[in-house]
Amino acid sequence: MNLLLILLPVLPAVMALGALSGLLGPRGTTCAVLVTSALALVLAGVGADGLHLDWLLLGTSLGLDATGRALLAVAALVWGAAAISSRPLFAGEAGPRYSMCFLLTLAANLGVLIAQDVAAFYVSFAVMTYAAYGLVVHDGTDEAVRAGRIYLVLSVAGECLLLSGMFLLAAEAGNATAAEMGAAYAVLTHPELVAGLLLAGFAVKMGILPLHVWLPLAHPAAPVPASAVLSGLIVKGGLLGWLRFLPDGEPALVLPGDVLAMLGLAGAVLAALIGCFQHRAKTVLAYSTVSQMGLLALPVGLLVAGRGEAALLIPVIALFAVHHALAKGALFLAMDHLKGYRPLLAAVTVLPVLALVGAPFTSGLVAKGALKSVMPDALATLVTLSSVTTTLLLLRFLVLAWPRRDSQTVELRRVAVAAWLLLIAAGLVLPWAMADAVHRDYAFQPGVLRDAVWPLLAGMIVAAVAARAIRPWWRFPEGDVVAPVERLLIRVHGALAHVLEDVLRAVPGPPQRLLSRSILSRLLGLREPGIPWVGLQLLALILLLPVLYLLAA
Amino acid sequence: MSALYEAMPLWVLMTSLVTAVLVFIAGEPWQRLRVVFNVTGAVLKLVLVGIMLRGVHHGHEFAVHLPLLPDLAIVLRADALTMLFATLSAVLWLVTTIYALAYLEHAPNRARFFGFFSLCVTATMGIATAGNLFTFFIFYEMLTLATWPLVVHRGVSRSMTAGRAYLQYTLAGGAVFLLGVVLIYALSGSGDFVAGGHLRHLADDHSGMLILIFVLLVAGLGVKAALVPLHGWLPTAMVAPAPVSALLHAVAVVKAGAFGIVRVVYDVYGVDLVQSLGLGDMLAVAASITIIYGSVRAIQQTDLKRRLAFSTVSQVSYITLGIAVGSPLATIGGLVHLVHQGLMKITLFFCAGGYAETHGIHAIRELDGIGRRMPWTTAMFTLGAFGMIGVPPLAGFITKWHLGLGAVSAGQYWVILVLLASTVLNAVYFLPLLHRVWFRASRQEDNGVGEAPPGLLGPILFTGVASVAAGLFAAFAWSPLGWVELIVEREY
Amino acid sequence: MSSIPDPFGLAAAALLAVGFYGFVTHRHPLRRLLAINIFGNGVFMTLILVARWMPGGPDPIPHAMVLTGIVIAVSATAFGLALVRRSMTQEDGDRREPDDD
Amino acid sequence: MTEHLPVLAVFLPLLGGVLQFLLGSRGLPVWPLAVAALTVGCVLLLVGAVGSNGSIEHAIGGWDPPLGIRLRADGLAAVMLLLTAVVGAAVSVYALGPHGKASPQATHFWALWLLLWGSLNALFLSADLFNIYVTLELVTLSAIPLVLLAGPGKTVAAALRYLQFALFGSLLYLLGVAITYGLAGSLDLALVGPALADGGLAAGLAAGCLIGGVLVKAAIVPCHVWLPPAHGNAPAAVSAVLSALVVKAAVYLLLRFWTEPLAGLSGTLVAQLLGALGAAAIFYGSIQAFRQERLKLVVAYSTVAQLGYMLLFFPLAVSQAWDGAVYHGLAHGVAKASLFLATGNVIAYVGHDRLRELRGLDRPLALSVFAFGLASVSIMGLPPSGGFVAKWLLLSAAVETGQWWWAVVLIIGGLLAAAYIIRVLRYAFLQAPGPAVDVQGPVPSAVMAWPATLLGLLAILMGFTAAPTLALLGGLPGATS
Repeated sequence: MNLLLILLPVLPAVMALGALSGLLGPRGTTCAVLVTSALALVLAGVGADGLHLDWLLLGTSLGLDATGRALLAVAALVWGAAAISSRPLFAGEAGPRYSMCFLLTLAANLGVLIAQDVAAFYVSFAVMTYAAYGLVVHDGTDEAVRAGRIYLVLSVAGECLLLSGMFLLAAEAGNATAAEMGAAYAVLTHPELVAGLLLAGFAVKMGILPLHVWLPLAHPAAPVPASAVLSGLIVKGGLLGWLRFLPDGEPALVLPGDVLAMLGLAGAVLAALIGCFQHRAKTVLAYSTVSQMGLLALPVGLLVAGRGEAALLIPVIALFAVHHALAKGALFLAMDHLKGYRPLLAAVTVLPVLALVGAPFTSGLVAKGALKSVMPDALATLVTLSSVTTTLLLLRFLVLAWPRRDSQTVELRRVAVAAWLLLIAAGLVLPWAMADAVHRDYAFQPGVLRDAVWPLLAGMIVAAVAARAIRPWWRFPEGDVVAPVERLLIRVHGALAHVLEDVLRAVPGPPQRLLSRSILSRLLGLREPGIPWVGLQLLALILLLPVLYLLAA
Repeated sequence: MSALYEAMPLWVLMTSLVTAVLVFIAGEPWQRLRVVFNVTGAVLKLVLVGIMLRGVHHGHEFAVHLPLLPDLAIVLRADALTMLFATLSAVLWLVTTIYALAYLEHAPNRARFFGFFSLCVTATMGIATAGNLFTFFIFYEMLTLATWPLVVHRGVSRSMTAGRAYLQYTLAGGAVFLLGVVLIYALSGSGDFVAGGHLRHLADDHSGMLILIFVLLVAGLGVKAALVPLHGWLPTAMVAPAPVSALLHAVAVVKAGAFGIVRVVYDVYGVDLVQSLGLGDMLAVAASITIIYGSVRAIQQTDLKRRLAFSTVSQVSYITLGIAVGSPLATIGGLVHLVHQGLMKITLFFCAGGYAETHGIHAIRELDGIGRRMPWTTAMFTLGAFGMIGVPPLAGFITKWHLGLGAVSAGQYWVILVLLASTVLNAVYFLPLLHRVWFRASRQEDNGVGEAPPGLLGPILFTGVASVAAGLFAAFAWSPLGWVELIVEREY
Repeated sequence: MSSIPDPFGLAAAALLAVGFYGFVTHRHPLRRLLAINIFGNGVFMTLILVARWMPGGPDPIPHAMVLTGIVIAVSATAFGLALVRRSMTQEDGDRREPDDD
Repeated sequence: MTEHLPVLAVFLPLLGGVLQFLLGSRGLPVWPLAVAALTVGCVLLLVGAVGSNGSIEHAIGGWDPPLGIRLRADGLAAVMLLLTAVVGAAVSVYALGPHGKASPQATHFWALWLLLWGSLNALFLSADLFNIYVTLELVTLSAIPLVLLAGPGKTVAAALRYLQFALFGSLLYLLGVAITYGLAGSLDLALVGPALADGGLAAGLAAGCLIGGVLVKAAIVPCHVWLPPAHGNAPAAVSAVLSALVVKAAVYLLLRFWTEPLAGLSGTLVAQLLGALGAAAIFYGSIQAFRQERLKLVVAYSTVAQLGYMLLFFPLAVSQAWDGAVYHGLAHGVAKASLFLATGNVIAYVGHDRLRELRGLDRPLALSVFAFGLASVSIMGLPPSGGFVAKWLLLSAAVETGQWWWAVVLIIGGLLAAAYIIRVLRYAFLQAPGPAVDVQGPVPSAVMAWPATLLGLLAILMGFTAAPTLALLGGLPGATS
């Protein structure tokens, strides 16, 4: 059974090669993903002991902790649904390429879930990052290419942060596994530096506040199924990184933890507000992801800062992640089905929306409730308040995504719809099933129910008022601060490139010939001496010799 | 039998030397026969190297002495470090031979090409097995001479210019190196490679002289190792046919320089002495400048092979950097890059050759959308490029990982910045290229030509997969990393 | 040896000087050949001088050497003269018509 | 038997040559080849004897010096004889190509060549100053007619200039001999030393004349002006012999005098001056070689440069320098002969040697270009080759004696050599349909191609045979170790 763990990343990775060569057609690719998903589901259900492979990489540890198991189940569902939706894309002209990137991203994503040591995790994480690029730019539009570029720039920056953090970590603690992290940090000279680097590095993937700018560009640019996995699962890679490679309650890490918590909270609110002023449904969803990840960063920050017990916090974090992955995956996949005028399907779409808002009886209720239960009251109130902005944001989404009567009807693929519905159903059920009894009970306490309802209503009222007050609706650029920063960087790069070119011109590269022509030609101008000259020299020489002999004597 | 066994390094040299001679004798008309000689020689060498590898693994050290002058001998020796380089050369020789056979299928002057090609490998093997500085120098210069005909093989004026630049640099470097070697022999009476060095007793009285000699030696070797500012020949030499570039950049010339620096630092001076004379820092700074400079220049290039060439300038200095930092982990990183860079760069050059040969593509902008027509070649190219960036689980990552850890454990945190800068710069010049090959629409009309012919594709796949395997199975005892750990264990 | 300059020695020195000067300054091969001969005579005179100076009366060995030297000089000069003639006819030939010898 | 070997080594070829004159074109080419083979055999036996027993001396006809002629074969003489035999054998085989058919010209070639060989052997075996004078003249007088064999025209002026300088040099040398005799009352190399050591100004003058005369003969800068036209215009086989052996014989004398008759004089300053002349020769010759437009002139100027290396012995003056200088002489002899023979093949094939028009030669003349390449390695002093071993020894000596400037000269000299050699070789690789042709000759036969190749290979092999050769040489005379 344990050996099956390794199949999780290996199977899709090998299939990726088949996809590239065209041996594995669209059907084959879909099947490959589904088989992998089934395997993942089985493993998530049964669980697996740790597996240590000495010969792989730098000595690899694989394993499934509780968080990993939960997310593995979710990943299986979302990837499966996305694969079914992707079927037309697998078949397109660029199908082999898309299939390869899809399968590789899957492999790496599963790898992230099961990797327990620094090196193996980083491997999966990096492959996931680069393979996902292929999903982001798949459409090949200018917009997608720009989004991809910004994604890459931030990813590479993130890699650098991670790499330096991991150097510092592994140099003193070796290629430690997640279980040994506590002990590992105890021996570090600069634990706060390592923690800061790792937090920041993974924060790029999570879209935590100042590093989120790539996300509202990249997620919408990708094809719909790819957006679903990007927003639903790939971002969770950062979360797992945090959980695995940062210790809980290390005294030196109070500051980084607090900073993370505050950034998370700020992101949760700000991203939602900015998202309200977007004009594309997928962008709104992307901002929602930024916002929700901010909410998720909050408990992680508390965990790192030692302001909560790990035993309490970690299940809650996992629960929230599961809830968000399913809901967000379903919402992105909905974009395919809302293209024509289909009110029924649109109505179904409201279900995950409600879940994200945390409406009563949804998965959001138990997830958010659990979140609040482990926090200080002040923070819990703030989280409740953030539900207002979330409501606003998702209302904006519904407004943008709601099908219009005049829209062209696109033929539905029944199997894709079925998969989507299955995903929504799972989103409704699974978090409840995974939650502890404590959290389930907590969700039904009157106070909690009240706290779930009033932000919803408040949001609706605010939205109604704002819709009348603000006309025309403001437009906020996608990726908010990225545009000016990008312009600035382009200008700086232009200037730097000039300077660089000037410098390189001033310091000419190494010469192609070591002897310069002028010296050569001067030397080559030598004429053979004439006889009188030779004779004179000879005479001088013969007379000089006795003199030299005498001098030396 | 045991004398024969003991003389293994000599036989390993002979396999390619004899091949060279036979190829020259067979000449242009005997195509088939030549191919048979070539492949047989390469396979035979591989087998012999395999046998040696086993012996060295069990702790045996092969040594052959050929006295030349009363106090001077040609010594061929095989220790663990030797085998690292020798195995790389032997494997890549076979692969490159197969590639070259396909690449030059209709080209003129093939006998000349393969003859010098084999000579080149002989010299490389000599460098690997050299047991003292004198022997090393002999093969070092022989390599220069054997490679020149390959660089100018095309015979057009561009390759002639490249050949001139190559010779001017390498011969001048060789001369400086020779001066250093002579000074070493004069100072200590011996230039033997002894683990841990043998000059320590001179450190008190002759430290100035030792520094001077070190500078001379490293300057001489740095020409081939393409240390800035001695790298000028390398980018121009890429006009040579693809197999030559591959060999030049991955195995023979560039590596010979780097390997020489390793020998000088470890087996002539010894790490302690190098560090105590302050030479390690000097070398590390030189390597770092090279790493950054090479990458920056690579960004500016518009020709694929030229960009790869500058990438080599940058990457090879990882080896030097690892050696210069000096901690065991950094050493592992540097040494293992000897193999890793070889595998990755040869893949990249093979691919570049594949593009050029199949679709006539030389400039980077012509690469648009090539991934759809040549998916396998491009996949391997992608692997090579990611490996260069240091993306796990490819070979380059293993290198960078150990270099980084080594730098931290030596307390030289600035090296991490260099590594990161290099990562970013590598990403800057490789990632747009990868975007181009996979995601842009092709500019060329589809002429029905697709993937490279099998003779080219086979070697590409082999080296590409090898560079993945070297990273993925790094912890395996017989992996490059495993072997390098053995070396470092024995050296320290 | 006497402190008064030996006239024989002076003559030898003069011959050497004239010969050397001639060899260096003249361009015509015949003149140069003559100059070499003059220089040679200076050398032979020096040898005879040496023979005279040797303790125990004139030494026969230098005389033998001079004889040998003269034989060689004569044969070499003859060869040289032949060459000069050849080169001069060749120059004439060049001036008049292509040489087909 | 052994004690007669020196006599045989001298008189076999001498008599063979004279007989060839008498026979005319009869017996060609069997007779001269037989003589050559016998000579080689004799020399090999002699060298073997010297190697096992040390020096061999023999007074011809039992007449002792000063009136008799004494032959002496010591280590230095032995290696020079060996070089002569090796190059002589190769040249004799090669000459079967251009001079193999019976004709007056061939008669002259073989006769003169055997005379030259005999004279060279005599020169190396001579043990007194006057005999050396005679043999030196014999060498000159048999060498110059050989130059003329290339045919009328360009060679006459070259030969004339050669003759003038050679005569002048000999006379200068004879003047030195005269003064030496005046001081020492003897001409035996081994005996005149002490007298010269006490000789004051006169001894200095004697040394000046001896050295000056030999410098002219050895074509050391600035007295090199006769060499390039002569070596550059002679027939290939002759050029090979002239460059490899004849000028080498003069430098040999310089080494010989320095270590025997002049050993007692305090020569440190003179040594530096000679070294400076050597350096000047290296630089000047190399640069001139670089600017030549004719292949043969490149090779000829290369000789001017390479002879300079041997002069570096004088300032270094330690055992390693001695080994290095002599070994350089040997390596250069072999390599240069190979170069000239290969060049001869080129000229035989295309009818000219204008460098720029010699493109793409490597297809038709693969073996000759290969030989040229091999020999070049030695000329450039790159390993593995005899030239490299010599350079290594000289460099070691320079470093050992702390005279680093000579090390710099050696290093730069090697680079300059590479510059002019590569300039030639690159034409072989230039993409071209083939060389421009004046008179298309046949592709050189094996008889012409292989001697060049074998000599080239030998030049490389000499990189590995230094130990036995230097053992035969026997170290620096008078050195303690």
